[in-house]
Amino acid sequence: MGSATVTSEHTSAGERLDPQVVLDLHRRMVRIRVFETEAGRLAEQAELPGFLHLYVGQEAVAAGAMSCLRDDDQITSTHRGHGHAVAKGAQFRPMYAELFGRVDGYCSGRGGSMHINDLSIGMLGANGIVGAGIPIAVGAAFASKYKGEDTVAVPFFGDGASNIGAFHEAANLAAVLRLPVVFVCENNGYAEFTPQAGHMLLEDVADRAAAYGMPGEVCDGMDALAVRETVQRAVDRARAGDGPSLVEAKTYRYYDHQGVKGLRKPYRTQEEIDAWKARDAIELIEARAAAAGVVSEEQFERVWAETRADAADAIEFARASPLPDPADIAQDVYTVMQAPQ
Amino acid sequence: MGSATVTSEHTSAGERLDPQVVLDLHRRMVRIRVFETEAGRLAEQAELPGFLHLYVGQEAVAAGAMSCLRDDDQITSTHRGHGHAVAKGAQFRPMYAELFGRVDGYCSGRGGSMHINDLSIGMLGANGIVGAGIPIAVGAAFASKYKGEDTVAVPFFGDGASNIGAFHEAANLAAVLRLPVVFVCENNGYAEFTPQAGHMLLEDVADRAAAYGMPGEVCDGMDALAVRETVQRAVDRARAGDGPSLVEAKTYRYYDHQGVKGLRKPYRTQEEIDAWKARDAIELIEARAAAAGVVSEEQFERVWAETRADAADAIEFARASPLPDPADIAQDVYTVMQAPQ
Amino acid sequence: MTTTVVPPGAAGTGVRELTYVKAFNEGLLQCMREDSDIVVMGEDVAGYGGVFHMFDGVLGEFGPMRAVDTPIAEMGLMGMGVGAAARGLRPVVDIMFMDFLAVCLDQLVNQAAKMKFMFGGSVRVPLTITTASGAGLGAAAQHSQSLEAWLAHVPGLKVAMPSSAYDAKGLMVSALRDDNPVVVMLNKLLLGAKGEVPEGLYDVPLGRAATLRTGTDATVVALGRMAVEAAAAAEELAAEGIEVEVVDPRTVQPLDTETIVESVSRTNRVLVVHEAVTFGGIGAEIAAQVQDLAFDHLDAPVARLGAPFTPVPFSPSLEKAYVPDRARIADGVRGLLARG
Amino acid sequence: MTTTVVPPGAAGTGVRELTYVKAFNEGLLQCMREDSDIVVMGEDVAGYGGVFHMFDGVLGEFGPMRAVDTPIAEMGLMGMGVGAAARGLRPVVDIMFMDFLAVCLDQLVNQAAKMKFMFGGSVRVPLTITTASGAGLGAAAQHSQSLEAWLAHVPGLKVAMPSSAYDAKGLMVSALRDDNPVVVMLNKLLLGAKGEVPEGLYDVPLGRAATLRTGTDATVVALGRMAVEAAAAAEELAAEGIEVEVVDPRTVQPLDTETIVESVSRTNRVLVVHEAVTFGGIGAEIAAQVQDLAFDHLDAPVARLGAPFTPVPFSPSLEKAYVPDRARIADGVRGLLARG
Ligand SMILES: Cc1ncc(C[n+]2csc(CCOP(=O)(O)OP(=O)(O)O)c2C)c(N)n1
Ligand SMILES: Cc1ncc(C[n+]2csc(CCOP(=O)(O)OP(=O)(O)O)c2C)c(N)n1
Ligand SMILES: [Mg+2]
Ligand SMILES: [Mg+2]
Repeated sequence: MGSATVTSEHTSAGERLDPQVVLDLHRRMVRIRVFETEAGRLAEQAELPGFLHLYVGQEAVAAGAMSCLRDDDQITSTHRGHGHAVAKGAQFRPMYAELFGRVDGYCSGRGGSMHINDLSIGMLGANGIVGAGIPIAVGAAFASKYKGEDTVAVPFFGDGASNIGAFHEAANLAAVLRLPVVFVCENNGYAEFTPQAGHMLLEDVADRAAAYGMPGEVCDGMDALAVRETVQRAVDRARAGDGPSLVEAKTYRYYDHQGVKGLRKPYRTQEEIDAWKARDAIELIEARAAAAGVVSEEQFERVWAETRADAADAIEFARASPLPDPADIAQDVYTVMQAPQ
Repeated sequence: MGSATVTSEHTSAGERLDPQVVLDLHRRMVRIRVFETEAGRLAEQAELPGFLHLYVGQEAVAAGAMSCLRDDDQITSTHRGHGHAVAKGAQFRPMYAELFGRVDGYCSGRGGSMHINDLSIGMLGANGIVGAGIPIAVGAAFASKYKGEDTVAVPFFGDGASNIGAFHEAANLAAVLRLPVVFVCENNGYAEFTPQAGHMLLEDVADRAAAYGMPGEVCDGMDALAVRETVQRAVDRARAGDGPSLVEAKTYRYYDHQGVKGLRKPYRTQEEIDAWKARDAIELIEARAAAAGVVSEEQFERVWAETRADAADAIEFARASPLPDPADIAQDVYTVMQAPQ
Repeated sequence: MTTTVVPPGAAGTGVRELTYVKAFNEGLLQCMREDSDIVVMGEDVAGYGGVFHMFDGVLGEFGPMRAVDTPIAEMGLMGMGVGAAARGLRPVVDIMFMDFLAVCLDQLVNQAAKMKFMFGGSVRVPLTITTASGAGLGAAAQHSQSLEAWLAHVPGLKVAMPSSAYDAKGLMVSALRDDNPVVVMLNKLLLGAKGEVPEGLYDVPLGRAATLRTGTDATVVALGRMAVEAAAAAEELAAEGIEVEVVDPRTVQPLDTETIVESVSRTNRVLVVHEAVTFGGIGAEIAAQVQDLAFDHLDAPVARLGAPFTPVPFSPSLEKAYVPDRARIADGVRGLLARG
Repeated sequence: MTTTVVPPGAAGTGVRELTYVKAFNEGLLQCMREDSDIVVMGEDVAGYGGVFHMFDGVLGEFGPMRAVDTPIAEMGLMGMGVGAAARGLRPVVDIMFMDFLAVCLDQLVNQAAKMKFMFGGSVRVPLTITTASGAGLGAAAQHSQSLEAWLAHVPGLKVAMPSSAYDAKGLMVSALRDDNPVVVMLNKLLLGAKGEVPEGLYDVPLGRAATLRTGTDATVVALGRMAVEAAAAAEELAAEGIEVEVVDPRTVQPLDTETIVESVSRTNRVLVVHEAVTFGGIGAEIAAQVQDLAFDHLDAPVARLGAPFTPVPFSPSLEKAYVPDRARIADGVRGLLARG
């Protein structure tokens, strides 16, 4: 891939815009954008320990997909997990607190950026191992089916992750067992610094679905409405008991693979970056809604303002949260069992 | 799968039969059949330690594929590896000696049935881990390319193995690096006791080739000429530097997954077994050659007789070969390095 | 001087002879009757009942949702177990041979074991992994390993190594009831070994060693099948007037250091035996702890007996020399008594 | 009492200060110039030079056939290295973080390590695996582990843990020249640490420990970065009049037991330090060997200092408490001297 010439089913679908849907998608995206931009700033100020894989640029994917899901639907995520968590409904306070490594974080400071989770909203965790969340989501879907629920499980993963064995095994398992899984591949054109053409010969990761006998579909990952529509079809199929699907969203990350600083070696052209930014997902939905006259500029502005305030509050909260007490280090390694009898 | 309704491109190609080719394929198949039948007999007599995964029924695949290869072409094999070794040119004496666990075996008695290898003929080893030989063959192909040779590497694996991550990763690697690999999937319809429909939704494993941007082709794995023709195309492609292919051969094993005894639970019908045996690869080629009048019955009979004599000799040799001396147990764990300077 | 361990619980139920694998199977079936969250998944575990008969009857009694045959895809399978466990099921994931853990270790050690901690405590992973370990069947280097040392080194995991039919059932029951990932290693050569097993449900707590025999001259700490060999060696030594105490830790994570140290404090000599290669084996951990905690009681250094530092060999002549047995254990004890 | 180890070989060449990672890189480049069979393969090792700069310059100097970027497919990648090695190349397979060994261990331990033995000696597997290990970067539980104990327990593997720029180069050179699979663990926190490094090619033999400092009161055996911390602790203790001998095994497989035991026989007390969790760590093996071979010389039990039994925590407050450091090593020595 590497160019922004992905067709969007929705570019001309303005007339069908539902303001509620637009606002929902917009809010999810803005919350991600603000959360990540602030996180990047904090990292540049060296306030955050550890790695930081920012999601900025890909917001439409998380927002579009998550808008199809309920709280009791399950997702698994990746090293680039903040966007998924935020879009699924995670709170800024425990998220920032976790990035700071504080006790009020989602992992009590034990996990950090790559392990944020919130089981109460079906967020089964970011993951530091490429591809590892995929079989875990399949297990979550197994539980859905076993319990007779109509819940679904959605593993998110990158183009690079589609090359690892865990993806292959999980996809085949879900297909054979007809589990309610929607595999969402966020194809941002790169695995770290390796362009897609350097790690696979296919243009579309979605074509890999055929290897498992499941449907695969490509959508414009800069268009939250397109993502939403495509994922919704797959979710409906899964809820109905018709088994898994693979959805590929073509998207782009604005920042470096990790961190925010300039790259030590350029591996993407400025033209490429600019071309993608010209189709920025948030600008796109704002412009389209304005053109269709379904949401006012003020309404959008309010979302930005509220979100910025939320972030400012949460960062303050996180900074004030205590560091974990080293005396508690061995806590939560095991679930302590009741004494027998 | 599970039924013998695979079409054969060659059933009507009798007119083009080359007697040299027929005799070559026939000899390879007979050698496998005799070797395995005798091995089964020895196992029933409890003369052989360990596991025994017999190749009987699938002879056309090894024979057809190996007839396209030179000694310096490389193969990797599976737990069901005797057929590949024999077809590649392995000798009966060290093979039987290895099954007996004797010092004159291909592994000096250290490896047994699942680790038979002969680097001098490009046999890079059977393997006890399903799928593990596949990336190793990709590495062998990398060496071919690196050295500027026109040699190719052929990993053999089963339908069941096509579900494991190592297959996926290796196939993609070979495709991206355009390595001279011919992936040969021997689809015998079962992974142990699980029928194909229970482990994948596809009819043809060959369809998985598309996921890596490589060609995939199905052939009749009971017809050595069909296998030969299909594999030859893929080998030519690989030798020419045009990258990997996937060939699937539909075939069947006559014995149980492991050992020779009756099954504790039937998982295949007698009808299914009989249907496949009715298309026995050796009978097929003998009948076809007879019909075409290119090879005489006596010529075939001579091959059988010679092979039986070879087996009898080799078994005697193996029985007489000493067991490894326990004092040498720590030998060959490491390649001992010369003292520095 | 031989003592029989009388099981707690299982009151009022009869006791029969069962094989090790049948006892394991009985424990599983009984727990599955009590707890509908338990599901079994693995290769040929349903239709075939597992290649070692471990899951006989599960499909018949509980149906295909609770006995799930999977493709050959251990990483996917293990991950499926992790995800299902995180959502409240109690999956049993079968990895046919322990050696195959090498194709799926990530989901066990980087996911299952660490998830609770990484998540700040917000999840439970009640996952049981069953697997067959050990040499002696001529199955060679990739189907014979005892890899408990890898797993015991991983915070978040528990590891059980039953040495008897009684323990095979009781430890499996504990594993199934535990809210953490527990690996139950069945020894392939013990599958058909018979022992007395109560009919009812009982558990053998994880982390409590069994003293298979009391003695005063030396302690042998022996794991898995080696406990059986050690008990036999003790009989042989008793005939020579040497009274050996045999301790079977039963689980290596958690490890019942207390029982071991207490025994060594009385006998003053100890030999640790396992099937795995000696170097870096769990015997090293036991030795390191004992020499620390019983330093003043030791009349000789802690001795270890394991496999030599080679892959498991195929040939019967080599394999026999490879795995420790009662004769070599007895020799080890004699050597221990001669030292110091 | 501080001694400097003067390297053998590298005669006639100058010595400069280089960082650990640059020294490693120099050794690799120099060997690649000498031996055209060496090829580097891994994720972002070519175009990007490796995320830790380990492979800077390789693509530029040797081109894309000897610097190969691969998809994210560690099992495939490791297997590709095994196959290429079996056919006479000398591949360097980079596994970015040591934790990721869990996704490809089969090719390392069931294939590379066992192949020669299983094949009856008919093959060589001259494979070098490079990987970054260790905590301290806030990289949390899946990017910080030190898993040398797993590997050292596997017959057929060698494992090097350089603690200095000098060793990073010399051990890498030895790994590249070795005909067996060798895992070279670079410590992430040491990558930028500077040290004196000869310009020419030299090797540090696998299996020979370095005595970083001589002393009479106690021995500290410390691995990888812990050797640096131990040397610093020794300085601190020297100010108190406690003279500590610091031994860095440099490789854990093979392990230079001789040097360790010789040292302990003189100092009579020993503390073993590593980053990995104590339980089941390689310190257990060292302790087990030392208490056996130096039993009569020990005035106190062999002491061990490693990480507590938890996954590597993220928060700086916890991570700092997790990894042993000079202060805790010094305390450990003081405790050791107080015992016995
Ligand atoms: C098993 C494994 N291999 C390698 C890595 C290092 N790594 C982290 S992210 C990444 C690239 C992932 O690419 P992709 O899946 O496309 O996701 P993206 O970063 O583009 O969102 C790599 C190689 C890892 N974390 N886990
Ligand atoms: C990683 C791994 N998982 C499971 C097994 C056990 N096993 C050995 S052969 C086999 C079935 C293989 O099926 P297939 O690939 O179709 O080959 P076939 O036996 O039919 O020739 C299984 C599950 C193994 N050896 N390795
Ligand atoms: Mg990507
Ligand atoms: Mg098959």
